[in-house]
Amino acid sequence: MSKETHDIQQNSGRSYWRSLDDLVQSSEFQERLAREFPQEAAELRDPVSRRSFLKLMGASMALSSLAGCQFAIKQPQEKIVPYVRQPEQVIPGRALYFATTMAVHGYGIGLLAESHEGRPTKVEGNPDHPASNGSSDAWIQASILTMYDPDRSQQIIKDGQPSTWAEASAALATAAAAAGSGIRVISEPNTSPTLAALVASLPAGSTWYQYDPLSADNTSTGTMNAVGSTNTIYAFDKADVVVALDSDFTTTGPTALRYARDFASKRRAHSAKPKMNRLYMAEPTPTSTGTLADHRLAVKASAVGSLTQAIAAAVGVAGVSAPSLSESESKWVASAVKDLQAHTGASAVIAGETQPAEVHALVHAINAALNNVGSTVRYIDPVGTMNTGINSLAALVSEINAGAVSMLVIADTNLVYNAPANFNIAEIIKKVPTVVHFGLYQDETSELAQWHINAAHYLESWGDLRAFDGTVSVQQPLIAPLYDGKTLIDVVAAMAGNASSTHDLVKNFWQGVTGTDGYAFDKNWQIALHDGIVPNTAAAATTPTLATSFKAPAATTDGLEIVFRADPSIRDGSAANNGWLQEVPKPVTKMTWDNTAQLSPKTAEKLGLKRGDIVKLTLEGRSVDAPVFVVPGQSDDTVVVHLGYGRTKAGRVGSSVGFNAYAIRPSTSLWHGAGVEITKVGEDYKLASTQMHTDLEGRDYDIYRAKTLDELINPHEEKHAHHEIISLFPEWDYSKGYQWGMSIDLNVCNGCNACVVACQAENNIPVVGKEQVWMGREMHWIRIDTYFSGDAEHPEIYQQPVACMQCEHAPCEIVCPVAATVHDAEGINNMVYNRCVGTKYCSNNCPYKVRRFNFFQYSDMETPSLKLQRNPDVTVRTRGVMEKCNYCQQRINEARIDARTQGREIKDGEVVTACQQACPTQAIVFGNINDPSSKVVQLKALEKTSYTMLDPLNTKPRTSYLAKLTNPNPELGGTHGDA
Amino acid sequence: MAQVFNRRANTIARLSIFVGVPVVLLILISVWWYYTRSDWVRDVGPAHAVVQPGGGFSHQLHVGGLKMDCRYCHNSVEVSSSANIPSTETCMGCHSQVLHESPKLEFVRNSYVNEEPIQWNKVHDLPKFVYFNHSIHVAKGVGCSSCHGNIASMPVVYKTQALYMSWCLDCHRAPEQFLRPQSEIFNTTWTPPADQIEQGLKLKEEYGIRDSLQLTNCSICHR
Amino acid sequence: MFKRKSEAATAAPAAPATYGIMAEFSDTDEIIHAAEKIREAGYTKVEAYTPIPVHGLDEALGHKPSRLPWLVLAGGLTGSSGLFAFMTWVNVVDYPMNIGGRPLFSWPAFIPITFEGMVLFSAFAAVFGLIFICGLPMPYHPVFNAPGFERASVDGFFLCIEAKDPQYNAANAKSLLQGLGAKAVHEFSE
Amino acid sequence: MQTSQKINQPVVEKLDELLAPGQTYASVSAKIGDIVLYPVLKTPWGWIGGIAIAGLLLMLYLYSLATLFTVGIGIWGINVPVAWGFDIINFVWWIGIGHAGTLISAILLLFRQDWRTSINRAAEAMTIFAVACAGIYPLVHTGRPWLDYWFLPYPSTLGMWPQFRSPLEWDVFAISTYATVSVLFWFVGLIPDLATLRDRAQHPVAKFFYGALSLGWRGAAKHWQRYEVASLILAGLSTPLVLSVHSIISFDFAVSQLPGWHVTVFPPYFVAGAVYCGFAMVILLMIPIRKLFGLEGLITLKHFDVMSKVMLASGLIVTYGYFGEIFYAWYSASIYEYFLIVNRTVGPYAWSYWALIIFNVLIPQLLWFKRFRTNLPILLVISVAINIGMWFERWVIIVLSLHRDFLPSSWDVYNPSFYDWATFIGSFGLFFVLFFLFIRLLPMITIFEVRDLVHKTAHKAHDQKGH
Repeated sequence: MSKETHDIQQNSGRSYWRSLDDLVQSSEFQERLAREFPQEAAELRDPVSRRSFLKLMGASMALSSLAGCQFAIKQPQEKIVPYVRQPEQVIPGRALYFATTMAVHGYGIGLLAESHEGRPTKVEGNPDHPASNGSSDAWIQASILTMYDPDRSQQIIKDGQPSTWAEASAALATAAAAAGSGIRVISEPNTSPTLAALVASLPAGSTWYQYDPLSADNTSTGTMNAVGSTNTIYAFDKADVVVALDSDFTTTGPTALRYARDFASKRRAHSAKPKMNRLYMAEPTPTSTGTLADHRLAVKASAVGSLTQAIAAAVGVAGVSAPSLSESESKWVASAVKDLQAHTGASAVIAGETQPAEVHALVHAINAALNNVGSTVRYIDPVGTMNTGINSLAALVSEINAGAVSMLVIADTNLVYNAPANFNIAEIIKKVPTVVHFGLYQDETSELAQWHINAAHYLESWGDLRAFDGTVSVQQPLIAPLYDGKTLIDVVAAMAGNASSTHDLVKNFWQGVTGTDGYAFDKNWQIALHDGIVPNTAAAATTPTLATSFKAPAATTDGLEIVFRADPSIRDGSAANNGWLQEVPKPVTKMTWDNTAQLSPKTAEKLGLKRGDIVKLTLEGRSVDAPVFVVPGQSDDTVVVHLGYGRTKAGRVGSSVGFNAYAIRPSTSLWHGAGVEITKVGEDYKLASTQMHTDLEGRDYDIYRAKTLDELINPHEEKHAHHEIISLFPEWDYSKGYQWGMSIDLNVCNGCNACVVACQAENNIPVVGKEQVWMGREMHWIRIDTYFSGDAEHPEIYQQPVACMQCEHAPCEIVCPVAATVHDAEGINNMVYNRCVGTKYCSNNCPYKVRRFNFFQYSDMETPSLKLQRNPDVTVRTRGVMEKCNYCQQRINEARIDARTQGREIKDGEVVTACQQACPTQAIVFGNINDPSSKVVQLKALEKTSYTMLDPLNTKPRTSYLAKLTNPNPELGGTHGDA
Repeated sequence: MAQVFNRRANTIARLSIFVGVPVVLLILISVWWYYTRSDWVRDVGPAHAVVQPGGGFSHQLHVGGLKMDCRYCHNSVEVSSSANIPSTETCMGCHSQVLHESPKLEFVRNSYVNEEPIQWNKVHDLPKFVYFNHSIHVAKGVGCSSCHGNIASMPVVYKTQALYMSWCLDCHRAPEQFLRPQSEIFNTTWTPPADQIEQGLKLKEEYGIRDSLQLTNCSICHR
Repeated sequence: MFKRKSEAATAAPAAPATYGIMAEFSDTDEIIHAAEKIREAGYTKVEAYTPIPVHGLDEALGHKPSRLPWLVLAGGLTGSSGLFAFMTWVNVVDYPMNIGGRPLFSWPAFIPITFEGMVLFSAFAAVFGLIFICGLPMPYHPVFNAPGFERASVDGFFLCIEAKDPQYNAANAKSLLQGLGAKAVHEFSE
Repeated sequence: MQTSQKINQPVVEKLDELLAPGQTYASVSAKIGDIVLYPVLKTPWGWIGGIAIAGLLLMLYLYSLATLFTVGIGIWGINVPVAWGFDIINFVWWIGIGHAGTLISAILLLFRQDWRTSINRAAEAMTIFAVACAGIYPLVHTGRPWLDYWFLPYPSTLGMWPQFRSPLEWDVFAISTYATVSVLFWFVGLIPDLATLRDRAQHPVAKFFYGALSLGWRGAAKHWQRYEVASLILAGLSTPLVLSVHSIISFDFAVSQLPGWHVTVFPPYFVAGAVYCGFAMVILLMIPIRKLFGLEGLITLKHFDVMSKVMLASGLIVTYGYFGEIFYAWYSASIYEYFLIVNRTVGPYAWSYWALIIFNVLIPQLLWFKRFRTNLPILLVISVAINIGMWFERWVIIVLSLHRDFLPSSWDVYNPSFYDWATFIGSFGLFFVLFFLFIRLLPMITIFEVRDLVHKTAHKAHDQKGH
């Protein structure tokens, strides 16, 4: 038996990881991982069938021995496997943090990765990086799981046979030499300067295409037409009035984290004289940003053009005539314009990448007219390639058809799956003599390639990327590639006959750029690695000149309109095999494990459809079957479908989940188009939505408090007179020591799910699968509750993060018969897994229903690579125990122990919970409520807005909320769009 | 009428009820008691010494004989939860000179050359849901020998404590019984002074150790 | 009383000595009446065996009331006070914990278990006390030798004058019993 | 002499007698004793068929429990928020059924109700078996049943104790005490009858078996006197015990703070409900047994009449409870309490609430009329209805309160799975296997008390006739 196999069997838990360094480099271990392969797709998602009857028997025995050696006669002898040579920074038992960079649509997001004895377990935003400001989102948080995904491609394949990098690189070089000018590389967008330089070194005539099914082509084209080749950057922290035209700017695109942070900074009304920005939003279907809007107008996607045109005309953009609008639309436009003009220089108009180029062009003109340019809108030299969408793919296709392509390298982009349906791309690719596929997975596209080269995950790679503002940051690996994966830089270098390592290539490139070397360079290099950014690399500002004439956007289409959108969780589908993203409930719909055909209540009624019906969607002769989901607040005559599902070769988790919307997505209407036919073909589709009921049932005051800014400034008398609730028992003394508490600002929460997945990564929360979610057994410790208030056509949409409230009068504790959940001296409601017998009584008695129960052995105790991801500071729960949020107890303990060994107090902000750390809008604040100077105390002191949930129950929660505030335009009245 | 039973039946009946039942219960209880508390089941004591790879490594020689400081090998004991098991490199630090040809050290040299880590046998093995932190204990006056015994006297290391939760609680409830001055932490032969409780209370004050209501919280050791 | 029986049971004598004389009556009134008369006649070692509890019979035979209730009371007090004290010790002394912000000594929560303890221990005292006081189990007993005694558990009402009685005399006893209307009278041995 | 003759000749026939005329000490002893004593080969087919079916159900029970242990609690339909489902519903239901037995044997003994005599033995047996079925549920409903012993206060090396503030911990003590005391009480009652069997048995094995169990009882006057004291004391203990047990079970809900659980009237209302369905179950068992073993002479219409009256009374208390809940909902002015009633009456599970009203409130009103109380087929139907109704009561309390509590976001539904049903139906297997064994091996009617009844009846008749 190999040492590694031996380790994996002999050692579990923390002692096992010590052997990691050796494990990951050993070929035997990789074979072991490779052997993890074929299994029934459904099985991984269904823990019941995942293990056989007998194995389960074994599992329960094993677990019982975990639970204090109940069954085992004696403890088994365990091994300790220390390093052979211990890296000097590594201290076993202590985490290290390294700066690195992740690509989002090709742009760099600076991250800090947490590493335990050489294995990364979690990523956080890098506070010094302009694109992240220390925040992250669900996509970034989940990327760690992708790295450990056992279904990742684990070897180089030539014509279906395993091969080696030596052979591959040689073959690449010769093929490239042979192909000469016929070389074409198509990759997902990529801003790596090193890569660009390498591609340039390929034989003359060879071209590098970039394709992203979610590309912001419209934006760049529109910008090009209006102001020339430049990138636009908004400064929402300077904007008092924001008009978003179908733009979900706080959650989509490489700028989302930054924009969310800036936007939120203008929305906090904590001061004595509270001020707030005002957001006008026009969009076809509710998005995260839409839920923050003060005036949300649900319009067909094709109607946004006219709205833009109307605004443009109103603010006096030359040569633009006002189109005819519906009454509600013109009302919305009128007041928006008035507001904008009242805040010239302090307002911003932004259009979504899904809107046609004309709209973007007009938006530039509008911002200019409102002279926001220079204040809230900045222009910089272009970063990355302008053309990364349908046009570049079309160009490649025509080249192939013309027979100009003799060698095609398809890198990180799954063309066969995500190219427009009318391209029939598979056939086209087959025309190319030599096709090389490079990617993390063997996917739909890799089947067409002679060569498949398994990619290294970004946490395994050297590289460099530029942020949205041009800032360069270096990508440094946290771990040697688990499966000997390569980087795109390696591949291109090999084609250029350059055999040096990625690290050298990147380093040499920058030596060339800086023109320094030796100590001078190494010093800066080390600093860049440590800080995660290369100083002074931001793109220079430009002052472009505005075009003089503008094309009017296409008019609103009639009839049913289909709208294609990136899935809020798995986006373009490249991460379809990521269980965390599959299971995180999508904002607003709370759907998991599926995409749906979304209809507004009125339209659904008109079409005689209801939630769970199965419909056939037909567009341009192509059709797919989709389950119906009715979404309040969506525009009528609109059917919204999300891309990214219906993968056929994603892996055990992601294959055959949902339907493939790409299959009906034509290049002519990439984001929305008319002429879709919808016919009912079935019903009662199992939709695993985590929230069945979205009406507050008149419990607003106890659960979700919302007021307008005006009500906050001059409050009319409170209709709920707050009476003090007394307790028959004397109160426990919490006046001494650390007393932890949390405040969640509902006013800036857009329900983006960053906290949910961050918590999952931090606390080893298992994925349970669609069936279990459908049964109501999801495991997330923090969830985002969504409520709709007002009428179904134009509802207000509330997002409320809910985790354990750490009640001082915890109802769960008194009912536990074995004292498995009790209070500690710092006011945290401990959940002691190893004491829990599993009566579930605590959950029944929890008014917030934040407790989660392991109905089966949900945590995968078998797959080695998944065990590598686990946080060693948090117990991996076994079958039959209750679990819940504990304010990241492990982080508190670490901070306390450090502080006490150093003989000091914990500083405010020293303990940051995972959800708080991830939150892009900093809605979550955590700290010691006994420290009057702490931020959380100041927030809890805002008695006008601060409240605790269900306080009539006198549970005395430690988590409090800041009421949702809206800043409606008095002209429009009401508190929500169109009212 | 004929008797159903003979005279002896009375005695048998009474014995079985008034003697038999209690005796059986007593036996069952004492079996359980032995099972959960015996040194055998918890591998405590010299009889259960855990032999290490190569068979030869002796703490008695290294600590007792050579007077090496614990921290030379267990070098993260003051800064981390884990005291650290030395890497092969650490061994070779001396043994590249000392006994560098001894056959007994073959396995160490092999490990060093072949990059094959040595698999030591765990002696003190806490369940995975217990998060013991060496640094805080060492910093707050709990010496090595309080839990690990007099390592310096052990050719082959064995457990001197069964590591029951209740045993941990004994100290977390009244640390003063075990606290020692910082100078004595790594002294493997330290024995409590006559006035330990008095001294201990002083040290408890000095170290700023929290009261038992805090130290016995579940979250101190379990997460 | 118990002691004597156990001797009778354990130490088996060489030759079967006479145990006593057994008379059968047909109903409760007769046997009560007979019992009174025999007591008047000065017999002390007399016992009745009946298929149903006969009220007034034990007074007639001069049996003293039982001490069982005191035993039960003792049991009940032990159970309740013991458990209450134990719960208090666990929560206040041995491992004080903050359970839902309730005080350590939240006595109202201890009442149900205290009560159940009281009932359990009383019941044990009652049942095992009964068995003990009655000198059971005693599967062998000389009276089973008496002819027709199997009806003692069906419809026979038996009265037995034991040979240990100082003024025991088979002939007198027999005539006396027959005079009292016994259906059948037999002397029987141990 | 006189009286004895009077006894042996038939006494005057009276309506609704507790005993058919012409019974003597010997006849009743023979009648009841022979059911147990006659040869194995003469066992009635009804009995064999019955225990065979019950045995099959028991197999189903064991199968579903085995799956539960190996695969996990997830095989049931429970979820969050409805973390208790069939497990606790059936636990409370079975416990409730048990209560009638103790009530009949203890409370009616204290009240000196003669009519208890011919039914109390079977009712007590039913109690014990029902408590067994009930007691298994809380043990297997935990996520890690192999650690259930942590409920017990024993000195462990962990230094941990149970948490005595938890109603579940109270349950542990209440149910174990209840089971123990019921068994002791039952055994004490059996001793004189075992002696009767010992003396009537022909087969040596039977003689030995019953002889050993009867501890050598010989009906000595002194023993009888102690015996009656002990029975009175045990009755005195069992009476508050039986009340406390269901009160404590109601605390599982009343002590929590869920709307629909946090109700102060629960203790009395649970006890009444328990008696209600307990008596229904007794009737359910007695009607066929009486037929099967020809016990019409000992279990007369009078018995059913009286039991029906008790059912009617307890049924009215339960009904009062239902209206009480509606009243509090209105009077509390709490939106949560108010919503609870709305949800019960028109919510997704309204059908179960109305089923409860029909089975538990409407149908039993027939019992006002003597002609229904004494018409066994109809009485049988009513009893079944009441048992179903009381099952629905627990369903309504547990599922309807849990599935929609405070936060609308966590509202969900509960669908019992195959294993929920298998475990429930299987538990009947356990119950009836035990019950069939009981009626074959032990006297299902208290022989000595019936003898006593014969004696009393005779004397009553005598007094009425004579002088």
